[in-house]
Order: sequence, then structure tokens, then C-alpha cells
Amino acid sequence: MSELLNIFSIILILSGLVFFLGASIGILRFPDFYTRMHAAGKGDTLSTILIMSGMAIQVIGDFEGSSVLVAIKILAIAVLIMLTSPTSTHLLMKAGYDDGIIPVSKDKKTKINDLGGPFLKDSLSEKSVAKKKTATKKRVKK
Amino acid sequence: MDIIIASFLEDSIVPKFNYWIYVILMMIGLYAMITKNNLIKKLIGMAIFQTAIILLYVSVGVKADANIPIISHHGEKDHVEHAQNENLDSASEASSHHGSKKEHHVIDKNKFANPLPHVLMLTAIVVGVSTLGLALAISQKVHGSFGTLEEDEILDQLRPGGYD
Amino acid sequence: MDFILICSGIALFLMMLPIMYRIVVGPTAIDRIVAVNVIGTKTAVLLIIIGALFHNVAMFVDFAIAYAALNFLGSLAAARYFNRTRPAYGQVSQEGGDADE
Amino acid sequence: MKFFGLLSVIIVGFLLLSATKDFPNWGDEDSPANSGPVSSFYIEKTEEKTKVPNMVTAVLADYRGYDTMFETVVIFIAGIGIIAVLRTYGSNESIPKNQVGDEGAGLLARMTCSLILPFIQLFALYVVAHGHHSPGGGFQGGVMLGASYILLALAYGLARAKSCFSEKRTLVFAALGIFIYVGWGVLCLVMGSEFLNYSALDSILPGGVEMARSHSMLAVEIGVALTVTAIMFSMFSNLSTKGRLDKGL
Repeated sequence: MSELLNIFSIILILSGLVFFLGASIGILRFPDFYTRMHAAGKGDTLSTILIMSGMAIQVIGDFEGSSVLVAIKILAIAVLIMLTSPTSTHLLMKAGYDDGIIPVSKDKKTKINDLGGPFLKDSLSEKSVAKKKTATKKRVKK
Repeated sequence: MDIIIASFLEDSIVPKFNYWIYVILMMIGLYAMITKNNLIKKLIGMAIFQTAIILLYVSVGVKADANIPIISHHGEKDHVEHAQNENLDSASEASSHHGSKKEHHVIDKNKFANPLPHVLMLTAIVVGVSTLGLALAISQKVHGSFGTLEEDEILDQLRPGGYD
Repeated sequence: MDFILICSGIALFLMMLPIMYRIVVGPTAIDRIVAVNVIGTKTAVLLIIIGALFHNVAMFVDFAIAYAALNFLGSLAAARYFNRTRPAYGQVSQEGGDADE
Repeated sequence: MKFFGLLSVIIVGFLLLSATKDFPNWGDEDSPANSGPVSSFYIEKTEEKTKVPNMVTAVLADYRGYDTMFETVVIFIAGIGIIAVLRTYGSNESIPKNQVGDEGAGLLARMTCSLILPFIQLFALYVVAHGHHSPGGGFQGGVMLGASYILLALAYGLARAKSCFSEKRTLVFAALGIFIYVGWGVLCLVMGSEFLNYSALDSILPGGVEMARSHSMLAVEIGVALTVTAIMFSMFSNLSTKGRLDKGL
């Protein structure tokens, strides 16, 4: 392997680690669910792609037949994660939105109906909430 | 006191850390199975318990300098060839380069991990999946007929004179 | 090169620890699932790095592909579960249970 | 209750830990498990006798063929048991037609799944077929293939997946897998050897005794993969719909 390629792959791996550090701190420190999702979706995907590219360059080495196949497989993983990770983040975000998770705001006055989404005004009716509450109360009393 | 702790660390924790990990995992699983009230949590405890047993078996099969138990002739020429040159006498190496199928490398058994625990645990995982699926089905049925998955509530309903 | 691989593997593992904190304390269930998803993708990366350390990437890459694919399956199933159970809360409850485990 | 549970768990843990000082160290090459004659035989002789580099596949499908056969039967019985416990037939008018889950998981998930589904299925077939030379085999490939159908059911709704892999077809495939496995063993019996002794098949398979064993392993793994695929999908579809098989998760 040429020295230049080696250095290039190391730079890719290290930059991937830096982006993953950002994602991890974001998941730890962001105030509410939606912003945490933001960190998870973007930083995770980008860091995975960068590290995988670096590892693929490492593996290719001196361009043998089988190692090229392995490098293609590694890049396939990168493509797979690039497709699936944002999709799953989007779906989980949608699930949380339908679930009625309230985003944090400065004046703490945002109600769930202010967002104009298809929220659970009637589906999560007061009756079912009350029913669940009494059920848990009954359990606690026991 | 420090010496006792240090010698304990050196004798029984560091060279045997796999057993410590498996015992801790197994204790978590057993605790969940004994004390949790929810049937699903009990099942999760059972899964953790199985994982601990799998970890014990696989870690017994580990050798210090060994790789996974797959002999690779093609691919990674440099590494594999390098690893096998150490235990090849020149004659068999020469014959293997002629590509004759009958001659085989002398396989150093310390270069490969023990395959037997892997096979046993593969079947154990399969049995674990089967039992877990069946247990989930039965607990769904329990939830359908009792309306709850909490063990004490189910026992209350089963008791004569309970509300039902 | 091995040194850099070991260091990056350890760094990956250390950066997983805050995400594990999020799994433990995450206020909502979906927080935990997102964190599990992130750890799953990073485990695929870690498998490749371990394979490079063992000079055996050709074998470990198969594990990583399977892990990445099944990880997506898990988070998709979780998303579908949360998407279905809550809005259908009032309607499903008439048959006794509100959600299947 | 919690206290006694904790106490008993700690006692069990202490007993197990006090037993570990007789156990071999981590990575010990001379431990009884690693230096025993059985595992040494498997490592040294497997490739010579069966031409299969992956020892785990060779031991699983050849040397311990009975074990794997009844393992497949265990999976089959578990699937049948889940169907027997959960499956309900008849009218399902009581279910409201809100069907939140029936049309799948939205456009984005469908698009992604249509992109990666062929990839996953191809990889699953690769895992089954290439299990001789790389990590893999019938169980793993079967789980991947079953996961691809589960993904289809999650993204497009269970009705779409059932149109590809209906319940009847599921059971037929599960039984067919066991039939392939047992039938291969009976074929060995017919060729004048013991049950599941693949070396008797060298007269009908090309490449001598070793290659006959290798090809037989592939056939057996295909049977295992069929059963595992079918039962995995059957488990998912029954568990996620409470046995009604009408609307997906």
C-alpha cells in the first residue's frame, strides 16, 4: 500500500471518530427527544460512512482480487447504513410525533395541539387515559 | 490489605474474567426470573440467562493466539501464508504449490479456536429462540384470558373466591 | 497501523458509553430505541475494526452485514409498534387488551 | 420476596464463583476442553476428510447430523406449537376497520425496503450457499431470509407479505425442509450405509467421498434454511397479530 493511501484512510477514520463524538455528545446533552434524534440520525450516518470508507481503503491494500471483493462488501455496509439509518430515525421520529411527545420550547407553553399535526385529540381520549390511570392506581394499592 | 486484594486480583479475576462476567450476567437473569412480577420481564431474564450460558461455553473454547475456526486458503494471502509457513516443512510446501489436491497443510490446532462449543451453542441459540417464541405466544394467550400479565393479579383471579 | 485500529476501536467503545446512559435513563421509550439503533450501527463498524485487527476482514464483514440489516429490522418494528398502538388506543381497548406484547 | 430473591441469587453467584478457581484460565490452550481428542480431531481432520474449510459447518451438518436434524424438528415443533396456541380461525368482524397498520409504514420506509430487500435476500442465499467457506450455514441464512419477509410485512403490511408467503405455503415449506433433511439421510440408508452417513453417496455425487460429504452438507443446510425461514415468518405473523393473521404489526 502506498503511504499516501494509508494516510488518507487514517484521516478518514479519525474524522469519522470526530463526527461520532459529536453524535454521542448530542445524544447525551440535547434537551428533548427531537433534537436528540437529530444528532443520532446525522452524526451516526456520516461517521459510519467515513470509518467504513477508511477501512475499505485499508483492506484494498495492494489491489488483490479477493481484497477488492471485501472492500466492496464493506462499502455495501456503508450504503446499507446510509439508506437505513435515516429511514429508521425518520420512522421513530414519526412514531414519537404521533405519540404526543412535546418538544421543548423557551416559554414552556407549547401544547401538543399547537403543532397542527394529526395529534391524538380524540384517539387518546380522556376516557382511555382515565381508565389507564385507575388501572395503575389499583395495582399500586395492592 | 492491599497485597491481599492485589493477589486476589491477579490470581482469580484477571486470568478468569470471563467467568466473572458470565456469573454476573447469570445473576442478573436469575434475579429477574425470580423477583419480577411481569411475565414478559421474566422472559427477558430467561433470555439473559441463556446469553450467560452461551458466553460461558464460547469463552471456554477460546485459545490465546487462535483465529475463528475456518481454514482459509484463498484471500488474505499474506497473512494466512505467513501464519502457515511456520508449521510447514519445506517438502509439503513445495507439493502444495503444485496444486495437488491430495496433499494438505499440516494444521496447527492452536491456530484455530475450538469449534465444538460453537456448534453446541448454535443449537442452544436455536432452542432458545424456539422456547422464547413459544413462551411469548403463551403469555399472549394469558393476557387474552386474564387481561393482565402481572403474576399476582393472575393468581388473585385464579384463587377460589377471587373476582371472576 | 494496528495501534491506530486499536485506539479507534477503544474510542468507539468509549463514545458508546454516553449513548448507553441514554438507554438506561432515556425519558421516553423511543429515546432508548434510537440509542439502541445508534449502538447497532456502531457495532457493525466495530466488527470491521476487530476483523482488521485479526487480519481476517473477509470473514468478519459477513457478520457486519447481517448485523446492520437486522438492526434496521428491529428499529422498524419498534417504530411500527409505537405508531400503531397509541393512535388506536381507544379503538383496540374494546376487545380487552390495548396492546399485544 | 425481593430480599429472598436477591439473597438466593447472591448465594448461587458466590457458589459459582468459588467453583471458578478450578476452571482453566482465559485462552488456555491446554485446557481439557481445548486439548481433548474430539476437538483436536475436528480441527485437524475435518478439512482433509470433508473438504469443508468451515469446521463449524462440517461438525454441525456431518459429524453431529442427528443433533442438527432434531434441532430442526425442535424449530418445527415450536412453530406448530405457536400456531396451535395462538391461531384463531373464523370471522373477525369484531375488529374495527381502522387498520392503522395495514397499509404499511409510509412511503419512505417502503422505498427503503424495496431498495434493500433484494440485497438482504441475496445475502441470505449467499450465507446459506457459501457456508462451507465463510461463516454461515442453514440456521443463519434461514434467519436472514425470514427477516427479509418480516421486513416486507413491516413495510408493506402483512397482507402483502402473505401474498408472497401464505400460511399454507409456510407450513409446506417448513415440512419440506425437514423432509429434505430426513430424506437425505434415508437416501444414505438406501445406498447401503448408515443413516446420515454421507460417504455412501459418492457413487451418485461427483468428486469422490470427500466432495460427496461436502455436497450433502449443502443439501442438508438448504433443508434447514427452508424450515427456519418458514417458521420465523410464521412466528412473527402469529405473534404480531394475536393469531388472527389479518393486519400486521
